[in-house]
Amino acid sequence: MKRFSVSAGPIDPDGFRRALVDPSCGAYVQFEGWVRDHNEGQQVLRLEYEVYEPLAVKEGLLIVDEAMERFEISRAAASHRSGLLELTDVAVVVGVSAAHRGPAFDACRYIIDQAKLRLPIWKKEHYANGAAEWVNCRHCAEAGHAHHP
Amino acid sequence: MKRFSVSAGPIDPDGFRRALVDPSCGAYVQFEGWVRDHNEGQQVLRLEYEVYEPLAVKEGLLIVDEAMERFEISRAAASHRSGLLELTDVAVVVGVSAAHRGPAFDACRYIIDQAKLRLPIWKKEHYANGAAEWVNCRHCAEAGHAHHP
Amino acid sequence: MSIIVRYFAAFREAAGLAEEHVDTTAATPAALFAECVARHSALERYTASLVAINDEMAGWESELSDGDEVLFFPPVAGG
Amino acid sequence: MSIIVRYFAAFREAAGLAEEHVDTTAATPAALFAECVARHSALERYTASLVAINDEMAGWESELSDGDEVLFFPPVAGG
Repeated sequence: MKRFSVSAGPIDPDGFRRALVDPSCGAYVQFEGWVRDHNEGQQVLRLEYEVYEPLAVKEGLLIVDEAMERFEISRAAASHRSGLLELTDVAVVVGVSAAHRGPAFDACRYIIDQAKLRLPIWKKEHYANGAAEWVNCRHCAEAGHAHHP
Repeated sequence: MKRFSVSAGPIDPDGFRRALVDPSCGAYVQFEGWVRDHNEGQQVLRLEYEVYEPLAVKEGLLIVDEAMERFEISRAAASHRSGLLELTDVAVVVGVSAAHRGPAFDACRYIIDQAKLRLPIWKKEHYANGAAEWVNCRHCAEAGHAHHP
Repeated sequence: MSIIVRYFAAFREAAGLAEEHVDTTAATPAALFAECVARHSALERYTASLVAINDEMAGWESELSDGDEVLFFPPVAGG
Repeated sequence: MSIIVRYFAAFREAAGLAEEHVDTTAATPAALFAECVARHSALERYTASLVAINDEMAGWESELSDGDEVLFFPPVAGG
């Protein structure tokens, strides 16, 4: 399995976890981002992800490699959707297998946190009132990283 | 789905996650404990879990309820195997869905940490050299909780 | 008073039995366990364990009552 | 020098185009973006964003070279 991929079709979370099974591992942690029905008080009907794939793949691989170096884990991978998604669809999946659970949790969280900050991926929410908006990552803005001047 | 159960047969991790899907949730974290092929330098062939079910179920439900109270999550459940398990079998699964990922990670970790400390479940490892041993939870002993006098 | 003692996993194998009915004046699980160790010396090597009374987790200094069922759990190792 | 500028997502919609070829004396992405905001005022409201040069993430004070392709990314929101 590729350590990071962008998927234009539905993500299969069970196939994903099966590819990370390892007999030397006692712990597996999987994170899934789901399309949820609300955001900031608005009722969300569906989402659209725009991905700049050349750089998303490069940066995604880098993030997974960083996790492999920083934590005592055996396998790690992540995949992110592009295109139109419906409610409860899997937008992103991250899986980490390790001998012990501490590093598996820490590495999984590291990968999703970094992915949200660094991957060139944008989300457009389509609302029940007919409007559609690009979602700003408020946390990123507050964190003040990489502001343009 | 029951919030906590003891399972005499194989755990189906994909069926487990499907039961926790919730359209109000943007995040899902699943922990799985797998039977791994080594422990403390010994080659492990298989495991046996003894579960004192009346109290394991009572305490397991309590742990999940504590997580629901402490963290902003929507759904949580856990299931633990009893009986004989082979390598890579799922020994325990914990799943948490939530609006946001922080509480989902924290609650999932809380549940598995508490489960390992508090559930009346014992593990016997069967080794390649023919021996079999009840595994002491070294961490618990070191933590010094609930020592008998 | 009359107490039912139950042993699990490594305790059961160390004691060589799963359950015994004992007459005791032990006021607490701690005192009761000390009596059990005196009868079954193989129990001695365990340094951390849990106790339950009548299917409720309990402290080692809880008060025992006539007819209680006391469960001695060796160090747990779920997951 | 000659630079290719590419806009993504909200930037593309704000600028009304995905790509433009510009002749500029801007030495850095920060200076170049200021010129872009002057041409496309709707870009102004964005307060945090990322920049890449030739498909490598870059800093706002990196040095631009003739022929570079500069990618302006609005605040990302993966997951």
